[in-house]
Amino acid sequence: MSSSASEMRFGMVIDVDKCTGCGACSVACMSENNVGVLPDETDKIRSITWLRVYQIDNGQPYPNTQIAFFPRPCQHCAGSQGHHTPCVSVCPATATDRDPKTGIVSQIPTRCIGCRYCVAACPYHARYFNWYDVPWPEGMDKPLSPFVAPRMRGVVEKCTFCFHRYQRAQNKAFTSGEAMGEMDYQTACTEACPSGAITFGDLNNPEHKVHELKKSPYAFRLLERLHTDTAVYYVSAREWVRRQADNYLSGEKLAKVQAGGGH
Amino acid sequence: MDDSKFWPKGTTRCKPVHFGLWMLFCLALAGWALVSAFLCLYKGLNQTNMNDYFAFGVWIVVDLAIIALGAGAFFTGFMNYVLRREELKNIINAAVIIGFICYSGAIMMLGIDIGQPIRGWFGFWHANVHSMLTEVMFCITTYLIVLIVEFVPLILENRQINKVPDLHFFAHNLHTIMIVFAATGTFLSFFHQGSLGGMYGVLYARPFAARGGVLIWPWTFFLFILSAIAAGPSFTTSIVMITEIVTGKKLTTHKVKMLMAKVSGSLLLFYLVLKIADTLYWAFVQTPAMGLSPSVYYQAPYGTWLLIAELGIGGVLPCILLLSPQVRESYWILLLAMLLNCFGVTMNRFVMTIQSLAVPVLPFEKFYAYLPTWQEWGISAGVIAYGFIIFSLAYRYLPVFPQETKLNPTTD
Amino acid sequence: MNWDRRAFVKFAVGAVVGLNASPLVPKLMDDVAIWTQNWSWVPDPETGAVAFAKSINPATQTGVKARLVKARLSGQRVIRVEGDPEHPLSQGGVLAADAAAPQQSYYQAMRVDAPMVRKEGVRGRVAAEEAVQKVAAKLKALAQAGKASQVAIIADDPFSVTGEMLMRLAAAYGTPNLVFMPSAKQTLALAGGLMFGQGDIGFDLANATYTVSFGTPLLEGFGAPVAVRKAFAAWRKDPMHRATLVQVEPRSSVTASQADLWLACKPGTEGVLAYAMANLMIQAGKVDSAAANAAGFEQFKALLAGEYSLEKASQASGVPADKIKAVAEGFMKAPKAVAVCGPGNSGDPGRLFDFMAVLALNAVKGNLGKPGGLVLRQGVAWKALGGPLDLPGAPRLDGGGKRIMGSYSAYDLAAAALKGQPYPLEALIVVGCNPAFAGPQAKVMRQLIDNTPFVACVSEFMDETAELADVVLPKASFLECWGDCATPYGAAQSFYGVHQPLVSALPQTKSAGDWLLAVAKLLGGKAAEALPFAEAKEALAARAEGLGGLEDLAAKGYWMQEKPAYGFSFKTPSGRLELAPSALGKPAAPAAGVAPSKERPLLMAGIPSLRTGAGGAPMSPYQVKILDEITLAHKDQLVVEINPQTAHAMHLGEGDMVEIASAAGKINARLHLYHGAAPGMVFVPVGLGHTAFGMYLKNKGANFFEAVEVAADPGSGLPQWALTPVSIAKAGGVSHV
Amino acid sequence: MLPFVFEWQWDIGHGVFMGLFYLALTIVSLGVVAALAMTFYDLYSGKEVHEEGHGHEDPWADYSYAHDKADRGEYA
Repeated sequence: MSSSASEMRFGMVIDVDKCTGCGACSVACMSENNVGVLPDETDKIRSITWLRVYQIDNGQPYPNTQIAFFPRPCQHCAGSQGHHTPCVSVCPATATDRDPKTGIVSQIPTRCIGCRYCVAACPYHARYFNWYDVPWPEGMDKPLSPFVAPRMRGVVEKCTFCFHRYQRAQNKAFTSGEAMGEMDYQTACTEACPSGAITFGDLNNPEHKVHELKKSPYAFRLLERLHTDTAVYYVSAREWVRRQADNYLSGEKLAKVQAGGGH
Repeated sequence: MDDSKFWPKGTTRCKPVHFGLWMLFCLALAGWALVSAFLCLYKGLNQTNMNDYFAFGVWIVVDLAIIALGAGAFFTGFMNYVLRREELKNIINAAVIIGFICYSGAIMMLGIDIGQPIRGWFGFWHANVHSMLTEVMFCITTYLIVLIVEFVPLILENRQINKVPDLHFFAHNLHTIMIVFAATGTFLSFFHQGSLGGMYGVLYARPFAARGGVLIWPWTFFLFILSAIAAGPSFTTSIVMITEIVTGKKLTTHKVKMLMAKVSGSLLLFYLVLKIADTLYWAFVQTPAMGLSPSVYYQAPYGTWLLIAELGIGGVLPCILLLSPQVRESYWILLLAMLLNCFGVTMNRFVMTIQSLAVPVLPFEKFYAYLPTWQEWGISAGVIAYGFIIFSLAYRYLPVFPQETKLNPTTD
Repeated sequence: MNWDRRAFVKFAVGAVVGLNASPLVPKLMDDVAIWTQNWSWVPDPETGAVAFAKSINPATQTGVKARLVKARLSGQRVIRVEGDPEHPLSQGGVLAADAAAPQQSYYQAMRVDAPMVRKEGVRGRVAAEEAVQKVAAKLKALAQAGKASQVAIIADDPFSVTGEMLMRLAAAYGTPNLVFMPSAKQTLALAGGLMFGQGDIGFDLANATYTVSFGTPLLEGFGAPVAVRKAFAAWRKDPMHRATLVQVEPRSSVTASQADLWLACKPGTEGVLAYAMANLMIQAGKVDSAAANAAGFEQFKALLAGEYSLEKASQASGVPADKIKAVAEGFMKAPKAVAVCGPGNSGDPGRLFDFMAVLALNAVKGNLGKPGGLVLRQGVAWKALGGPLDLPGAPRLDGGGKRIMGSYSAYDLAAAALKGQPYPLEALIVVGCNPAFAGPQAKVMRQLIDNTPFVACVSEFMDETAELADVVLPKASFLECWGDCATPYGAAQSFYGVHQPLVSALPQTKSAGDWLLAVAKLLGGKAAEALPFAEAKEALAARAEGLGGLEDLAAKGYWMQEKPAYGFSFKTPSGRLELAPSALGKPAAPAAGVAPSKERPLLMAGIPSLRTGAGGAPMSPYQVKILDEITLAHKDQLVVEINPQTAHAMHLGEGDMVEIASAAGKINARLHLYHGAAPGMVFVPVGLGHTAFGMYLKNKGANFFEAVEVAADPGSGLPQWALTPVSIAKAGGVSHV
Repeated sequence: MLPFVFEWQWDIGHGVFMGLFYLALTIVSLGVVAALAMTFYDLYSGKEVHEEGHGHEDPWADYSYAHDKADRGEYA
């Protein structure tokens, strides 16, 4: 059932040591994907942020305190060890699916019945339910992109790796007759990041930068022990950062867990 | 107003005014539920305290609990019609009604719980057959159809309705082939109870809920079936006993109750052995392999008291009680034991739903707690009110308890 | 046929079977499926041809391209502001503020959509002519009464074309009281002027291999933030050979955390550490020849050896001696090392002593005019808008000209005008900034607005200042009009960017320049002569003549100095580097700064952040949305940071609601215990607590500038608010544990 | 649910799952149809209505358990 042996596997390598938590990726994502804004967004467990930037710290007292940021898009899990993508396998209405060609986990909000089972299944909290009707007061609807349909209340939405950009790149490649290049398909957050902390591409393609970057000895993924086989890698030279990416028993050494697809 | 000609033959019922007051109380509860339902449907699920961390809330807990408790219907039916335990005929009608209430109540709740109720049928239309929830949807719907088919003849047996020949014969004929429905229902409900458990077990990225298993079924699949059939007969019987207490009548012989208790207790024992084995493996093998220790799971307010409440007070204790013949002979301790059994299964459904979601998986995430809003309580209370209404009406007007006339001879 | 029960049953059964056999059921289901997607209140953005246009966001100085959709019905609109990959400073990157810019431009509740005039206390929309007439008539009357100097103008940027137009207008009209919002550019120009005789200097960050940042938020709002990030990304490119970044500041900020080394110093001692490092280098004999030959080198050397020894500096700053030494050695040995000074963490223009100490450290290192060091910029060759004008003779309210250099200060202007010394104000014109919010001491600015008989403002947003003004002229956003911005703070190369009208979101808005021209035309006389343009675009074109013409500039979006100019020259009176500047007569030394007292035992500082942004520019709804619960919590509570030990000593805990009170004012906030906060301090996010701007921003959090107490920097005399002594007490209210 | 629904793809899982689903539905509906058929047969064959109903006689009617006796006052 695991489909990590897809033709392409689009994914990211996020350099935590470059991320400064400025939030440009989050906002670029929202603007690209018409994410709604409520008058009050301080209740973070009801606030839709496809790409949420988590702030973590090393818990050390002054003056040894350090913070770092984990930008967290949907991890586009493949699932391993006989498991499918955690959310895809549970959706009763096939409103979310993993495209075996690209490795992208899609979301069809217009098919979603709002049961939220996928929200419960995702350990990364990458899935968001529309608890509210989004008010679009005068003018706020003007900058909405026509390429992504705004969602209605009562459905789940999440990061799609800007799939509409993939489709656009595909169309371009089809009309021009040339193969789709690495730069033809980039997500909005990748483009926006002022520090270049996010690199996006086909993890399976040796010509793409991510293919090399993910092999860094400092590369890791979130919650590898769960064998979700995510498509988002992180890089940090700091051990305490790497340690925060997974659960460890006290006294347990930080080990590189090899998950699933064996990338 | 005299409704006595609708009462089952040879029985007496309380005064219409008393019954009317009781109905008013139930309708008040239902009114609360209607207001809540309106708010949730009109304004959306922001009326609840559910959120992206507690994607499921008290509704799912109540859903799972009543469906587990409603398992008395299929299991009693199975024992009665398929295993031919004829003595259970005296309680099967009550079991079917309770099952019908639980299942239809659950579906109504789910209709409000999903964000897009008018798309609820997409689960059939675009079914993802790999999802446990799809299995749940299919089974719960089909089983409800079965329950309706099982409930219909009972309604038709109302003294006045039964006078109509068409309906009389139809009811009779449905009864004749009831084994077909009972068997189908057993099959469906078996999978349905199981897939509800499977829903949690397959969440392999949620360490608290995840379980290993066989083929596509995680252990929770089987544990849910077992706990449901262990608690279901207890629930059916305790409802009958409560009805007896309220009406001041004997409705079934104590022997029937004792049989139900024995079945319930034995299944509970079987369940507990497996559940405890599962829990030990989960706590000491599976959890450390995920880099966690069970202490991470049990944080305020969801502390280890939950474990004690579920498996101790709601598990081992009723199991011992139900399996001791002396206890079974005592009306009140038997009732207590059965209620504890129901409490245990409810706690299990609570823990599997709420605590699974409360436990943070990402190390830098927080541990959240969840408290339902009055709207959520309203809907939950509505299901109870719905149950009260249906069961009260059924008891008043339908020949639910075949032994009633003999156990309560009337003077007329 | 008899219509009996049997017939009815037959009919019913037949109907059910028939309906199910027909395509009606699937068709209806399909319809419902479609219908569930048509919710009238969910917008359906109209599609159209996509085009791109280059622009620059003057608020962030990011070179951007706007993604435009030309729809059949709704017309052309900007749907996104993206980074321009071809822009040398931005290289495709953006900030949250840039990406959210379209929202800000379109969201009508935030904007001023029409000219407004207050009549009998009530503000109402009027025709443009009426509003302009009102301003011009007032100014004319004051000029005729000989009170022209009693008109003050506060504006945002002296280097923009609007700034230049304002300078000409003010001079021609006859008021010396044109001031701009305080900026670190002022301090750097002062420090450079004193020591090098040149103020147009930058830091060649992109080429540096060892960077020490002294108390400036290098990654949280320094210069053109995207450009700084690009340099930072280059430092981190090769994990095996990464460039070193050292941050000196009291708080574990983003920069401090991303730095390879963080020197957690006591507040206000950054300059001391720069001197200490210079001292260590002198002691090690590693002094560049320019520094060794500098005017006052011996004096400088003696001062450092005496007052800034390793032990003394370590004691003063609280940084362990070995850490200071390690950084000094790293700095010394690195081939391309640079020490950086800049705006303070509270958004203040910085302390002159710190700047001079940092420049001195660079000079000792010998990186002046070298790759990866301190460089002189070529300057922007724009053409002046006209011949020089005589400056009015009346004394300036802000005391400019009395200080070492004639630098402006909006705060001092307000303080003097409020005292009426030497004279009060009759009219105030605010252009493109929001002093009623961003102060820097907000209450003082509000008092000035309240006490001034006539206040006009040219504003993009219905902000705090606009709400108080008598006349509001709606300013177009950068996506709607022509405009420009010049070299960002600290950039190594001179730069000039142009933006152009791409959409007309609100038809009644105009660029600030166009409003000024309209007023000048009505004023007539010298004022009209000083600005002989039909529209602001002409003024911009005139300016751009020196840079290859407006058309080419607009198409490309910018002009930029090709590469950093290496080589250095001194234009001081001595012709050499002056470590003891002739204007001072001695090397710079810190004066006593603000200190906590018994009543106000803590020091308050700002938390710089690109999420909240600093100053008066409002956040867009998307920016508010991405604020964490450690910045804004429970709908409206500002979250401030305090060290756990400090909190415990004061019997305060996580989530407590407190009142932070300074001598100038107070704010309420919720405490967050953060180990990275320096003990004895409280850190407050800057940029929240607006009382204007509509539902997304209004009344969210509290305004840092309400508690700020401005003091004059002893060196520069510029307003200084890096640290404010405050008291903290538990306040009522729910803490939402 | 039906093969012509948009993007429907069959695999073994669908076969088994849908097969069982339709099987259950078929059994239940056939059962109901059978009961209806029997009813029509009964009606046309002129069978009489017995008030008592059917199959509800308590086979244990003679057996009285202690509680039931007590409740009926048999021990009184």
